[in-house]
Amino acid sequence: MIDLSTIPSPLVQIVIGLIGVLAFVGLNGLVCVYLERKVAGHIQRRPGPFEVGPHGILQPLADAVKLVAKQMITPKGADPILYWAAPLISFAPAIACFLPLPFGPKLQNVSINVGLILILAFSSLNVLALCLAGWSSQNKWSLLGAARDIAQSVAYEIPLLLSLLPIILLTGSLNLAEITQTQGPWPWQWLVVKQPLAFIIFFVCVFAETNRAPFDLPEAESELTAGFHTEYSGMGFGLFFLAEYSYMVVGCALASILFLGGYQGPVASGWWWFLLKVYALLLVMMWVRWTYPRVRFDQLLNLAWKWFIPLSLLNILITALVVKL
Amino acid sequence: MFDLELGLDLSGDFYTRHFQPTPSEDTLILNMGPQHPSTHGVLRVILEIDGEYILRAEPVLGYIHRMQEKMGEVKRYEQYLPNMGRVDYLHALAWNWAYVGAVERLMGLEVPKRAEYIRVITCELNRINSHLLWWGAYLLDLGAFTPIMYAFQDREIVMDILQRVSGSRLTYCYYRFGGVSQDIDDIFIEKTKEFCAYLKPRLKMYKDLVTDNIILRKRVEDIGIIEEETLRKYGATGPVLRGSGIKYDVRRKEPYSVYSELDFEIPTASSKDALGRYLVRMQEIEESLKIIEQALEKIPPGPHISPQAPRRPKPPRGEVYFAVEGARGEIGVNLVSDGSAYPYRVKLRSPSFSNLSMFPEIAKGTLLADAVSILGSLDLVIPEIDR
Amino acid sequence: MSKQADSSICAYAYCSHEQTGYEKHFFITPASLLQHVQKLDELGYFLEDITCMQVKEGFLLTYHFNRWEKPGRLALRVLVVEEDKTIDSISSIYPGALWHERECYDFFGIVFKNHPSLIPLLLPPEMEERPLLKSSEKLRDLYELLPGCEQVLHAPRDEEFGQFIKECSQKGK
Amino acid sequence: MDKIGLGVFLAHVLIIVAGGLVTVFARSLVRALTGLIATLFGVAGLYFLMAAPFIGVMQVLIYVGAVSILIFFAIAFTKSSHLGEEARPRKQSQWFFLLSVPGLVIFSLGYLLIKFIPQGFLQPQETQVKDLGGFFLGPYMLPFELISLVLLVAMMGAVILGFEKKIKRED
Repeated sequence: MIDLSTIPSPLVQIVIGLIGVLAFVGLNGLVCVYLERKVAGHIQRRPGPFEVGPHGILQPLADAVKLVAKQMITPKGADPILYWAAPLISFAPAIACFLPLPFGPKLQNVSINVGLILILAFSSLNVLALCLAGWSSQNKWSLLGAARDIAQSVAYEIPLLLSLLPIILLTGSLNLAEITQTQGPWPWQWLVVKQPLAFIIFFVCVFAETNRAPFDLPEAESELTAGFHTEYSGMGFGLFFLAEYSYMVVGCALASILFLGGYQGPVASGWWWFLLKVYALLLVMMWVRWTYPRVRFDQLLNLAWKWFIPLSLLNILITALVVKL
Repeated sequence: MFDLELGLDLSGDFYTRHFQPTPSEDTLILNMGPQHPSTHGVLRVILEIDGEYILRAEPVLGYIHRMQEKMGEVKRYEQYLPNMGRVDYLHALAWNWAYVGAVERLMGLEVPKRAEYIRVITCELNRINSHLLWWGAYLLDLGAFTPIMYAFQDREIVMDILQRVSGSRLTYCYYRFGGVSQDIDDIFIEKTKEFCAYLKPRLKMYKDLVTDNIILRKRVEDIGIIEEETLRKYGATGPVLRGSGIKYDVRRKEPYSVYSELDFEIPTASSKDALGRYLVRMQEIEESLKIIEQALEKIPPGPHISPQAPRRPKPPRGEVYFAVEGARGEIGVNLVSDGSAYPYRVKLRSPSFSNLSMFPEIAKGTLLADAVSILGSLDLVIPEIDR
Repeated sequence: MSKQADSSICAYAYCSHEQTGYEKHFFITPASLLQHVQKLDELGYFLEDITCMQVKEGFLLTYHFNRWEKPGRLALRVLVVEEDKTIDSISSIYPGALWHERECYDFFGIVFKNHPSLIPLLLPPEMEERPLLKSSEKLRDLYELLPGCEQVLHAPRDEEFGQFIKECSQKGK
Repeated sequence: MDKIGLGVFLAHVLIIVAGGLVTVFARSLVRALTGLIATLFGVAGLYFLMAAPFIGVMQVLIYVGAVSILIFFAIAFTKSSHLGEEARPRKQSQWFFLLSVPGLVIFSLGYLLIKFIPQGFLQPQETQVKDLGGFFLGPYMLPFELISLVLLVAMMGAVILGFEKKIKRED
């Protein structure tokens, strides 16, 4: 790992950082695919991939080769420009979301003062990509998937933002590195102890925002065949897939920075603690996916509007009172 | 293709054009199937939806139609027997039994006691298999991936047991006119007893893990309520009927074979919803285990096939109806013989056919996700509907 | 072995469940079908299925009814002649008959009057032929198949059914 | 550094103008919306260039992430025939109105801006988020609250419209 702060020009720093992020995103995609399949396999009492390489470790590579080699089909009657722009719009902001993340004490690409909001803003672009994909596919299932996605994302963005406000109130900063530093290395110094409710609401909202089961309604395969990406083949689908895993990592990274002390940990703080926390949370997401049935659409929205929003507002009120008094 | 004057969409095939609704701005015609993950095979449902609310649902059948009834007329009685395993591939032995039973009734053929018990054991094992698969597939419809893997693990044991006696794993052709094709042995009995002991704690686990899960409960409670009147008018049978609290089971109401000698309950649920049908099926697995255990105790020695059993039956003239309780409901075979080696007419009464015909009525006004849940709770096997 | 060949069990209303699977048979006229089905509906029967069979005399339609409370499979039989292959649809009373009737229309070409959408159910819509029709050398007489009922052609036994309904209502179902 | 700044500025202007042209001339409404989103993005980039990252990020979050999604919702779920009135070629008078009114606005605004150019900084200075918050709750309290009132009214209107639809379905 290079100490990024030693590189003089900020522009060069950003370029190197971008390359690093791209490499991380690609590698993370492979690791996540492997993890997901292994987790699913072990939860379902089967070994998971086992043929390609030792313990199937090369399986994600084989998957990637398959996806790249597949023919890219544009459905008849679809809008070709928007149809192929959608996966790119889905994937590109995911890269931007990695820029302000402090991976380690000196391992941060852009130390921006509004890092938290930046991530939230760019991750909200995913909705747009999903809508475009659903609309331009000229497929009714895709359209229904897009409609569900809009309602779901708009509903869950509110409690997601509201659940983060208490953190901002407590730390007085939007800079992710600063927020990390206000917490100590030991678990009882982490913000999750002060804000358990906010953590739960935030983590559930991450499930909904990344369309993970049990909130995977936009692509509910037993209802909408495959929702918004029904028509996509090859790398078009691959990019959506990669974007989904990237957003999952971003969500888990935010959760670990804001609530679990980021790169700080007992004994030796550093990027290893950060990755450990992120992947632990990712495993929880996979565990949930392979365990629960899918909720219904109105139940999902009821959960957001009737429970999470009032609860997070209450949480803000209490936090504000405690902070000021 | 869009006819502006009539406001009708002229694209699509015969059925989409035929089911074209009152033209409206807000509704959308949606083709669910024939290749759709939750129609389990090749069922197609044309839906007219407003948002995600279903205004009208119309199943379109025939994608796996094989004209089984015509085949029955052009094949000899014993030649037609293997077809029965293909009508309902999940509860093949019940169809075996229905056809064999009809021919036996037509000929007045006595079946040895041992054969009857073997039939009961194997048929109930097959029923457990069918219900387990339904359980997994239904949860798959509701978005839970894992249970189907557990169900398949259990099914594997049953299939091994049945393979031992019948030679096949899915589309069995095990029963013969006047008995069964092969006697069971000690290993079969031992393995079946082991399976019964193995499945009971598993069922307990499934209850804790899946049935009591709040998300599942919310997805099935008060979904797809079917009233008694609807059930009667459409002729629904099986767990769909019992899930609405009606205690009708062919094994009890019209006892065939040795079921009258066995002690078992007919589980019913009064909630009338998808949960009721779910619970009825889960309890039926337990009852089937009870039946198997009793039958294994009571099974008498003797021949496994009647010595008078003809290899090529030539039943006398006449007509019979033989009903059997399948995993999905009442299976009926209506045979008409003209005294030759070929049946004059074979009519197969399939329970899924009647159960599915209710779907347009119960799906009306529900959400798309609930329609999937309802469709799953009816436990359809499409080859049985199309025949 | 052939207990039935010489008997006339099935020609009359009551027949042995052990031997045929039916409790009762009724031959009725096509014109009275609807009112009889209506009565069965009032008695709480459910429709098991509708089947059809081609014989020399025409088409024998059989409506199977059963009830939940006790075994009592009942067959209503109607003969439709070749020249006029039409009969009333019972779907207004039993909506479950919709599909059974469409199936009969598919396989035999029998037209059900007042059926809301008599279109092919199982066969492809462009298919013209009716697969279950038999060639003339394969056709059998009704009395060959159901021994002892040659007279039903000329005198369907509506009065038997009336008697049965009367008995049922006297017993209070 | 100034040259880089100029280049970045021109690139943003290019995105904004191109997006605007797509918005006006695209035949498909969704493509037009995509053009609009590109324009909004370009504006957000300009805010970044002016060292106002908070405003820029908010522009992305609110306009791109939320408002345009709602516009998309409105477009995608309104059935419009491609043979409708708006699909016909435009008349001469329509071209005139299309060009004259916006042209008038652009030129008068541009003239006023150049004529009465406000006092500014050549080098951008970053305003802290805390100061922004202070402004909202201090000098600009009334406008801020008024805007939230407008939003509240809009939300209530949406709820009422939604209820009407629901009641109609139940009939």
